[in-house]
Amino acid sequence: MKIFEKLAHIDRRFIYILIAIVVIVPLLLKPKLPIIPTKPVKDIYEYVENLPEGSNVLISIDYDAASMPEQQPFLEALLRQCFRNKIKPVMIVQWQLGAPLGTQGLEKIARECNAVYGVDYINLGYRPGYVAQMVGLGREIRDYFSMDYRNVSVDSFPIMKNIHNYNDFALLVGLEAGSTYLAWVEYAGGRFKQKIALALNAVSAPDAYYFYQSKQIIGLVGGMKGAAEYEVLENKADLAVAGMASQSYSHILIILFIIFGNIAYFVEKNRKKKEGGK
Amino acid sequence: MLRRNLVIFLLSALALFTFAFPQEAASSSTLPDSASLTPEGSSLGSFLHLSDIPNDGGGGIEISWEAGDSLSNYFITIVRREGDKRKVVATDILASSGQARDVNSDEDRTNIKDGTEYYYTAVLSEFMISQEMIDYLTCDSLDMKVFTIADSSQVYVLSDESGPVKSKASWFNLERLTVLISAIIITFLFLWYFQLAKKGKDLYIRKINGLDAVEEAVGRSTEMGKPIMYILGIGYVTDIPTIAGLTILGRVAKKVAEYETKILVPSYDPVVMTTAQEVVKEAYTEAGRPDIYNKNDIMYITQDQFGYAAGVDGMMMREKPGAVFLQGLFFAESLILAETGHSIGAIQIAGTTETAQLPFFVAACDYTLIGEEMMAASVYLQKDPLMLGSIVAEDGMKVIIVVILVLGIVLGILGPGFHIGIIDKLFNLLIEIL
Amino acid sequence: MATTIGIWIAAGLTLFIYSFLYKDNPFYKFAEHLYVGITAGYWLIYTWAYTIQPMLLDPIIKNKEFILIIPAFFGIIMLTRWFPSISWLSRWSIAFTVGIGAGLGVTGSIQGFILPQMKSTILPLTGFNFATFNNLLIVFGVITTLVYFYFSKEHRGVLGKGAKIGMTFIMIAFGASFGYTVMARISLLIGRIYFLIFDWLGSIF
Amino acid sequence: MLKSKNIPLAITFIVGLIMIVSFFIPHRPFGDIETISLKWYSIIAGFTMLLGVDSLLGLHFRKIKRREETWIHSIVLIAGFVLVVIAGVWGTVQYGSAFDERSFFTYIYNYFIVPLQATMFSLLAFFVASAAYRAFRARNVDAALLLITAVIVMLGRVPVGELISPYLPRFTDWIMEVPQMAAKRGIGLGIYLGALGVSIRIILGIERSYLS
Repeated sequence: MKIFEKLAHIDRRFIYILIAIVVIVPLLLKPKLPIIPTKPVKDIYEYVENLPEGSNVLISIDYDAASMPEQQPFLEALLRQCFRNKIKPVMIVQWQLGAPLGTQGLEKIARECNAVYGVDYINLGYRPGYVAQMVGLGREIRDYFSMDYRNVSVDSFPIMKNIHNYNDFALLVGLEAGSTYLAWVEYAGGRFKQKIALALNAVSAPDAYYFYQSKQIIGLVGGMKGAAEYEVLENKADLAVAGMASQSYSHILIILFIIFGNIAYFVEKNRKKKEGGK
Repeated sequence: MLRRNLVIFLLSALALFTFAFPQEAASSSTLPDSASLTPEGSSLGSFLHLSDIPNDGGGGIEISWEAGDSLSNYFITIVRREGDKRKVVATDILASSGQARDVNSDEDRTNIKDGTEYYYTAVLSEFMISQEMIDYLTCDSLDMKVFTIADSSQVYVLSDESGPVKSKASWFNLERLTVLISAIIITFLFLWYFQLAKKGKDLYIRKINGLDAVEEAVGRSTEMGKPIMYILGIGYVTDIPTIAGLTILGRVAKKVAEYETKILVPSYDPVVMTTAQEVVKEAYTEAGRPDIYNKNDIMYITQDQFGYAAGVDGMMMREKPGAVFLQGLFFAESLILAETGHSIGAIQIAGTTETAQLPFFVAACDYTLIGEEMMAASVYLQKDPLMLGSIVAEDGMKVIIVVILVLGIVLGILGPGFHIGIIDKLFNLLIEIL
Repeated sequence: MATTIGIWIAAGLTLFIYSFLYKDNPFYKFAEHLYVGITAGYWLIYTWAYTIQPMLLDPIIKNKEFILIIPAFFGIIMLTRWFPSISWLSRWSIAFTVGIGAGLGVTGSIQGFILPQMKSTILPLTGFNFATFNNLLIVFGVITTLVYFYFSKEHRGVLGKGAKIGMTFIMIAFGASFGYTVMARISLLIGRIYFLIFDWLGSIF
Repeated sequence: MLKSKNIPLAITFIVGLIMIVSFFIPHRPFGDIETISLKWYSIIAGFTMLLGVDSLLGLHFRKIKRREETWIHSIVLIAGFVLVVIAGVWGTVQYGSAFDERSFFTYIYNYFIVPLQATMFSLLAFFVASAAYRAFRARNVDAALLLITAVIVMLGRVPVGELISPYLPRFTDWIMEVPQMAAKRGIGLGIYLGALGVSIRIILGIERSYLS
C-alpha cells in the first residue's frame, strides 16, 4: 500500500507538467481525430455553399478575448468559405472588446485569399445602439453605419452600393459569447424574417438548441468542437481541429486523475477500516 | 406555519385568476391570389389593417396585412397620408412578414404625432421599388384612387386607403399586470414577516446540517492538537457572502475558545481583517476565555487573488490545521486552497454563493453550504430579525411557486393530456397570465 | 515590425504568468501588477469614451440637455469621499445609485427571471411518450430543488425525501457546470499554448 | 441635520419607488424613465470609477513610500496605468477615438491585456487538473453523482465521446436539457427571490449596510 501513499502525495507541479504535455503534443503532431460534422453545423455550411455568387453575408462579432479560442477558428473557416465562393462578408460588431479580434481575423483571411477591401468585403466596426440598431438595419443600414471602421463613408465602397437592409443580406451569422443572440433572433429573425446562423460558446450552446429545433435559426455551431467540424467541412484543419485533439486528451487525463485519485481514496479507507482504525 | 402560507396562497391564486384577458378578434381581408391580379383586375381592397400600438408611450401605429402564400415573396411599400401631405414610411417589406410598425425613433421624435389622423395605402410590387416611383408616390399630382401604376420595369398595384387611425399613449401597461400583482403579494409577504420577527415572535428556521459538522470538525482537530484555520475568501465587507462568513466565524471562534485551541484567520482585505478581529475577540469573551485571544492569529496576507492563495497555502503547509473553513466569496483560487487542505488531511467545510465555484467545493470538501444554505446558517446562528423575516418570506414565496407549478402539472395532464376543453383553456390562460 | 515586438511582449507576459505554477516569484508579481495597472487604466479610458463623453458631455454641449446636471451633480458629490469633513455628502449619490439598482432589482427579477422561468416550467403533458417524461422530470426537478432550499420546516418525512431528490438534481447540475468550466478553461489554455507555439516560436523558426 | 442618515434613505426610497412605478406606466414622462435612469446610473458609476482608481493608486503609492516588500512591483503597476492613460488620450487626439484600430491604445489591448487576461483565466485548467487528482473524492453519494455527471459531460463534448458510443453525446444533451435545466431553474429562482428580498429591504430603508 506504500505506493498509493506516495502517489497520493506527489508534487502538484508534476501534474501541471503532465497537463501541459497532454495539450502541447497533439498541437504539434496534429493527430487525425475522426471529427464527424453534426447536422446543425452542416446546415450552415451547405446553406452558405449554395448561396449565389455575389450575395452578401452579415457577420456580427459579439464575443471578446476570453472566448477567442472557441470563436476565432469558426470566423476564419467561414471567411475562407465566403471568399472561395465569391460571397461578400460585411462585418459589424456589437461587443466593442471584440472589434480588434474581428478585424484581425478578417484581415488575415482577406490577405490569404487576396480579397479586396471595399469590393469583396467590408468592416463597419462597432456602433452603440443594440436593439435599436437591429431594428434600424431593417430599414436602412446607413442610419447606423454611415462610416466604416476607419471612419470612411460607406458610399465610397462599391460593395455597399446595393446594401440597404436585411433584404440585401442572404444570411446573418452571429458569433456569440453572451446573450446578444436572443435579440438577433427576436428582432432580425422575428420581425424581418432574416435567415440567421449562430456560433456560441460551448457553455451557452445548449441553451440555443431549441432555436434550431424550432427553425428560427438555420444552424448552430457549439464551441471549439463546432468550429472544428466547420474546419473539417472546409477541409482546412487549423486551430480548432488541432485544439480538439488536445481538448479530448486533456479531458481523458483529468477523468483518469479523478478515477485514480478515488481508487487510492477507497483503498486507503478500506485499509483503515480493516485495521479497526487507530 | 404551513397553515398561514396556505391562506396567503389562496389569496394570491384568487387575485391571479380574476384577470382573464379578452382575446382581440382581428378581422382581416385575405388577398386575391396573384393569378387573378392582372393590371385591370380586381383591386386589393382596403388591404392594410391599422391599430395603435397598445401599452406604449404613444407615437406608434401597428400596420398588419394578410398575404396569401402565392404573394409571399412580393414586396410592399407603405405610403402615409396626413391631410394632403404624403410620405413613404417603409419600402420593400416582404409581404410574408405580415406586419410593419410606423414609430417615432430616437432621431425623429415627431414622425407620428398622437391624436392626428393618418391614412395608409399599400403599394404591392414584384421587385424592389424604384427611386422614381418613390418620388412619384409622394408628389401631389398623383391621384391615389387609381388601381395600378406602371413604371419602366414593373407594374405596381395600389390598395384602397385604409384609416383613419390615431396613435395614443397608454397610462398602464396591461402586459405587466401580473408583475404588479406579484410585486404586491411579495412585498406584503415581506412586511408581514418583518413585523412578526420584530415583535419577537421566534420564526422557526431549521438547523442547517452543516453546522453540526462544525462542532465535529473543531472537536476532532483539538483532539489531534492541531489549530483551526478560517478563510473568508477574497470578498469585501460589503459583499453578502463575506458578511455571512463573518457571522459563522463568530460561532466557530466561540467553539474554538471552549476547546482552548488556536484559530488562524488569514485575510485578503484589511477592513475584513479588522472586522474578523472584533468578531473573534467578542466570541472569546463570550466563551469566558478572553485571556487566550491572540490578535496576531488574524493577519493580513495580500490583496491579490493568487498571491493570497499562495500565501494561505504556505501557512497551511506550515501550521497543518486539523480543520479548515472556507466561508465567503471565492473565485478560481478556491481550488488551490481546497486542494492543499485535502492534501494535509484536514476536515474542510466550505460555503459560498458563487455557483461557479460550488461544484469544486462539493467535490473537494467534506461539507459544503450551498448558496442560500450559507445565508440560512448565518441567520440560524444570529437570529437577527431583519434576516429571519426575509428568509421565512422567501420560503413563503417558494411555497407559492411550488403550488402554482403543481397546479400546472394537474392542468397539464387534464387539459392537453385528456383534451378536456375548459381545462385546456384554463391551462393556456395560466401560461398567458405568467 | 510592431506586431513582432507585440508577439514577443505577449509571449513574455504569458510565460511570466505561468511561472506562478512553479512558485510565486517576482516575474509573476511583475506581470500580475502590470495587468492590474493596465486594466485599471483601460477601464478609465473606456468609461470616458463610452460613458462620460457620449452620455454626459456631448448632450450638454451639443444639444443643451441641461437635465444631465443632476447625474453630474450626484457624480461629483460622490468624489467628496476624498475630503473626510464633507464625505457624508457622498452618501446621497450612493443612495441614488442604490435606489436605481434596487428599483430595477424588484421589477427586473420578477419580469426578467421569476415569471418567465415559472411560465416555461408549466408544460403540456400529453400521452405517454419521452417528451412527457422529460416535461414531468423538469417540473419535478424544479419543485424538489426549491424544497431543498426550504428552511422554515425540518427536512423530515415527505419534505425530507423531496429535499434528498432535490439534492440529486442539484448535484447533476453542478456536475454539468463542472464539466463545462473545465472545458472552457482548457480551451483557453489551448488557445494560449497555440499562440506560444505557432505565433511566437513559429515566427522564429 | 443635513448629515443625518434620513436624507440618503429618503433618496433611496423615492428613487426606488419612481423606478418601480415608471415600470408600469408607458406614458410620456414615465415610459422612458428606465432608459434615462440607466444612463444616469452609468454616468455616476463613471465618477465612482475615479474613486476606485484613486484607492488603487493610493495603496501602491503608500507601498512605495514605505518601501514595503513588493514596492518595486507597485511602480510597475502605476507605470502600466499611466502608460495606458497617456496612450488613450493620445489615441483620442490622433484618431478621434482611443479604440481606433491604429492607435497605440488598441495595440496595448491586443498585446498586453488579451494575453494577460486569457493566461490568468487559463491558470484554472492547471488547478483543476491537480485538484482532480489530489482532492476530488466521491466521499458521499452527492459528490459521487457530481463527479460521474462531470465525466459524462466532459466525454460527451469531445470527439472521443462519439468514439466510445454515438449515444454518449445525445445522453449529454439530455442531461443538459432536462435535469440540469430543472436544477439551474430551481437554484436561479432561489437566488432571484433573495435578490428581490434585498431590493425591497433597501428601498424600505430596512437594509442600511450600504451606508456604513
